Amino acid sequence: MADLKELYRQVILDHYRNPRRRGKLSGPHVHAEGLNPSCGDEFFLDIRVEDGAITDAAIEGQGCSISQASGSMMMDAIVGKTIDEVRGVSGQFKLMMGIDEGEDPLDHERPGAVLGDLEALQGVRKFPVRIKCADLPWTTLAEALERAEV
Amino acid sequence: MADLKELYRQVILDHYRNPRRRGKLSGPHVHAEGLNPSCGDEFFLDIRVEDGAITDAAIEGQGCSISQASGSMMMDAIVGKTIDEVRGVSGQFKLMMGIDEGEDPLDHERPGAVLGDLEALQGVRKFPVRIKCADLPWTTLAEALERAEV
Amino acid sequence: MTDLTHLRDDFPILSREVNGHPLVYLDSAATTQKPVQVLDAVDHYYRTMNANVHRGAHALSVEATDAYEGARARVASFINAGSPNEVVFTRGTTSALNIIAYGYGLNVLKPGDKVLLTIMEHHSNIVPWQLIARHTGVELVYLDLTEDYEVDLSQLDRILDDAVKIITVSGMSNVTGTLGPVTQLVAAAKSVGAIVVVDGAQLVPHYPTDVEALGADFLVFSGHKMLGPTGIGVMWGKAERLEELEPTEGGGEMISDVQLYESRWAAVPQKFEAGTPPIAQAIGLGAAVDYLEKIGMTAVREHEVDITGYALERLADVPELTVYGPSDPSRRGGAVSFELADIHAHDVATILDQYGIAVRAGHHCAKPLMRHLEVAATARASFYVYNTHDDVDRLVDALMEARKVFGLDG
Amino acid sequence: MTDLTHLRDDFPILSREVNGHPLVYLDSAATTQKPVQVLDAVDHYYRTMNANVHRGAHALSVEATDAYEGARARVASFINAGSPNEVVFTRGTTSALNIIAYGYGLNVLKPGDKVLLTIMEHHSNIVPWQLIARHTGVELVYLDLTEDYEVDLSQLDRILDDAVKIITVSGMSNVTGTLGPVTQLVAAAKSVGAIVVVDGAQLVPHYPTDVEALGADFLVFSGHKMLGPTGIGVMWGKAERLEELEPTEGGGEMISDVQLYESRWAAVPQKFEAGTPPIAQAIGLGAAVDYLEKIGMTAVREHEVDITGYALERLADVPELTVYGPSDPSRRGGAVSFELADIHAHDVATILDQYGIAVRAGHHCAKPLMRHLEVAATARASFYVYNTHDDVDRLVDALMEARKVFGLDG
Ligand SMILES: Cc1ncc(COP(=O)(O)O)c(C=O)c1O
Ligand SMILES: Cc1ncc(COP(=O)(O)O)c(C=O)c1O
Repeated sequence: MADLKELYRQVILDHYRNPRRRGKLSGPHVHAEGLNPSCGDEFFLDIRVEDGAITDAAIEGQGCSISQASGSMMMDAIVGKTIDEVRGVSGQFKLMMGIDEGEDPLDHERPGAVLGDLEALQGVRKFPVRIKCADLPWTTLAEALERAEV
Repeated sequence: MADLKELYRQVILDHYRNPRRRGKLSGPHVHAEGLNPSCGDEFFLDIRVEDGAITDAAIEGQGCSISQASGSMMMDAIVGKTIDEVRGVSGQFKLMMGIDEGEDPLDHERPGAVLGDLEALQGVRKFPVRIKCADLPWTTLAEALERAEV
Repeated sequence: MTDLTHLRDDFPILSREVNGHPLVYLDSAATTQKPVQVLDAVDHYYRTMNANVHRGAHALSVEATDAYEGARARVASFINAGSPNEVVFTRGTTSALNIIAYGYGLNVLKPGDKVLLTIMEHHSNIVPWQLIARHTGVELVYLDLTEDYEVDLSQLDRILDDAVKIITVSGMSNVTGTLGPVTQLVAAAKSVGAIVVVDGAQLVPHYPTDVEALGADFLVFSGHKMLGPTGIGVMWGKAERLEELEPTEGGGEMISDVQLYESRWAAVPQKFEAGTPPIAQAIGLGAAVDYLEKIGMTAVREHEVDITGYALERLADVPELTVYGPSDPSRRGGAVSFELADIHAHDVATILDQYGIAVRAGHHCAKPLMRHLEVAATARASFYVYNTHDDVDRLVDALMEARKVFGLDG
Repeated sequence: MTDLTHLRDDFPILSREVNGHPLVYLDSAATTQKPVQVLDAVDHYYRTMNANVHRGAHALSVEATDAYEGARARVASFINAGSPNEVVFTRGTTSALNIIAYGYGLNVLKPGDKVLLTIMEHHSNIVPWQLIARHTGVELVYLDLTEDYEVDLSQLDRILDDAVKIITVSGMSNVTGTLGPVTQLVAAAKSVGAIVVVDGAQLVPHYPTDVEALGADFLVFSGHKMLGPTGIGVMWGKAERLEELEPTEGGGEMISDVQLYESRWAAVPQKFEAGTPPIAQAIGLGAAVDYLEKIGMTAVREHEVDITGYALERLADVPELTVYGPSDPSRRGGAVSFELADIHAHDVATILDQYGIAVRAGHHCAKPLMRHLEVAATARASFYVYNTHDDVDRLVDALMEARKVFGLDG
């Protein structure tokens, strides 16, 4: 089952089992909630935006390995980044997943060079119904950024 | 079209075009209304019951030739008859039409001997959906008799 | 004009006999026949991908969902909807009208508000509003018909005021063939801030329909009257209308969360699709829409104007026959109601049936209109893409026979 | 026990492959597959007698009406109804529950009245009552489940009082397979004069059901979960209940007269069948009922107890697998929900799908129950007449593979 191995790579299972930054933020932050009504996956996100950058973030919720790992990886990819950089990552991610149309941004000679751990989610493309799972944290992030009015 | 000729006999068309006792009764009487919701045929009946007999009757309403002729013929068959006789006619009618199960009561050697003009309605049996039309005045009569508490 | 005769081969039922005669089916306003393309689409669904939709993480469920949502997209493009999300699948026109009536009735309308209808409406566009009136105290107001069987707009100014919240009108009468004055009513509605509901049960199957051009807020129609299966219909609504409309039916699929005492709704259109939807039927409707688009709705309409014109012409030759409906075929649909001498409509239908000709007789679920026309029942011949001039000729011949049966000169 | 393996030949879809493996369909609680007998009945209807029902004076219409009413009679005899008139055709279970909730809710129930439910109900038996509660001020009260996944009746005495007007309960849970305690609730209802509604969506397809023995006032179920088409369901009601229940949907066919401002209803069951009904689908359901009766519902139930027992036995061998539901197969239905180690249900379903095995994952439209069980999602295998021990073996093998994919020892 080559496709399954591609889908459930070790790094995904690691993030699923040991998600980064679980919890809530205290102090000033914006909150957003993502829900996939057809499967029930939930993703709750707190971010703190200061001086045009995401300085802190935390996640809660539950769901499949793909949505939860994607969320955990997102933490690594956005905290400490400027909003512009975050938008860039998000754009690259959506291109990689085929959610937005365009060329695959990944450099296949140098795995991890563009999106880091997130590149492990490539395998999801072969499972179209699961793309929504991988994307859930990112649509939630978009909503949080909108609320933050950045 | 032999079946059609059987269905629309001259005597039926005569009753349809010149129905007996159209109108309403004044003075004491009971009223009943029959409705065939699937086709919209309406049959309104007034009867006067005195000393165990139907001494007067009148009909109104509208509908197809079969229901209207059946009602008009019913007038001839019930006015001036005792309730028991009326019940007898009604029973014979329903046997003839195959509405109630049992042997055909008609004497085919002597047409008209049992039910008079009503026997012209035999042809309706070949048109099962129209049997309801022929029966409408008779179900209305049954309701009127029930109301008259005879 | 495109000749559509070749289409007849797609309809298996048309080669059957009735009472010893080849079937002449003139009851398409009640329900249309189905081409093999539609039957095959339904069968194919059941044989290869049947599963519940929007639910599964398994292949069949994904395929079934794609097919179901694909049908939605096809219907949306057929009526030029802004988005597939504006298309809600319902059980039929009646069901859709009830969703709208209850949705506004139980949640928006107030005592004293008015709903404006026309006297030519089908019971399905009257009774839901009566039920709502009973629960809310809204008032129903009717527009009459003119002598030419057109909706009488001369009274509109008098009737129209701010209390009118909903105007609901048939796009095409199933009795007289009258086209509803949708454009004028949309303009009138705009002036008082009312919404416009179009009962498209007869319109959409027969007339090129573009919801953007139409300008109404809701358009509803039934699959079974446009070559599709029974058990499926459509409620199209403008996106903002569907957002504001509260759902009537509760259940699975229409929620985003259910707590013990309250729930949150799913997004449009799922919000209105409680429970397992008519999946195979939606897919069948998708195939019907494909079939109609292949003919082209302009050709469908042209064929209808032609055959209706021919029918009106031929029927004019039958003595003592009265047609109820506009006389100009280009200003009406193909439902032709008539009365023949003193022969009751049911008797007409029974006699025609003996010649293999299927017409309807009765009040056509439009009793208020029948009262207005002062008839208790009419016979009705109605046409669709598979009907031919030959069908009309056979109708006329049989009507002459009916006269004979009733002792009138032929 | 009767061997049902030969039935598989009747289901065309079962010979298809999914992801390179022969399909193992274990999602029958969501919807069942259809035998050719049902597909043929529907196809035959459309090809030979398609027409609108209860309307025409022409041959097709008569044949269609006979077929439609014949299906009603077959369904009535299948559940041992007192008369075919006690069988109302609806779009499905959800639709039927809404008709009951609105019918009583808008016309009979008063603020302070109570509706008693159980925590294991499907959203379709919760949300309609919530909607009604919003419009009427009735209160919803829930019975819990015991540790053994049975409805907890120990609280019943405390909860039950004269304010309880309706008790509504699932005959069989689509998540845990729990059988609803209908007999006890019917007795309890009698003591306070409440009516009992049974959601038979999972019960009727799987369990011999006799409405007279059941003693409830209403029983509702869906065709698509018992080998029939989508788009059709049944609301059975005791004659006197159907008489007293006000119709919710208004439209054609459900009236005996329509005036401009008020109408009179047709007799039961037409009163509840507004508009053109799902004719072909009812006929398909009739064929499904024939098919089930030919197997015999006792044999259907025996097969289910057998395969559920085998599944529970084999699943017990899979490490770290938790089943949610009663352990005695003779006291439960064949919907088996489970969790496997720390693998999320969707991941389980995706992995099984790669092996051609169709199971469902999620909340199964029963969020209150999921909260009660303290799980966000489960995977669910559910069985029907065409499933075999071999299917269970393939499920178990694939679950062991899932463990490997997630790095757990096989
Ligand atoms: C117990 C139960 N009730 C109600 C329903 C709803 O049935 P439908 O979706 O056919 O309306 C289902 C099926 O999903 C069910 O399992
Ligand atoms: C104008 C019109 N409106 C509504 C309806 C009701 O459609 P349905 O019976 O498919 O719900 C019909 C068809 O009978 C109709 O002709």
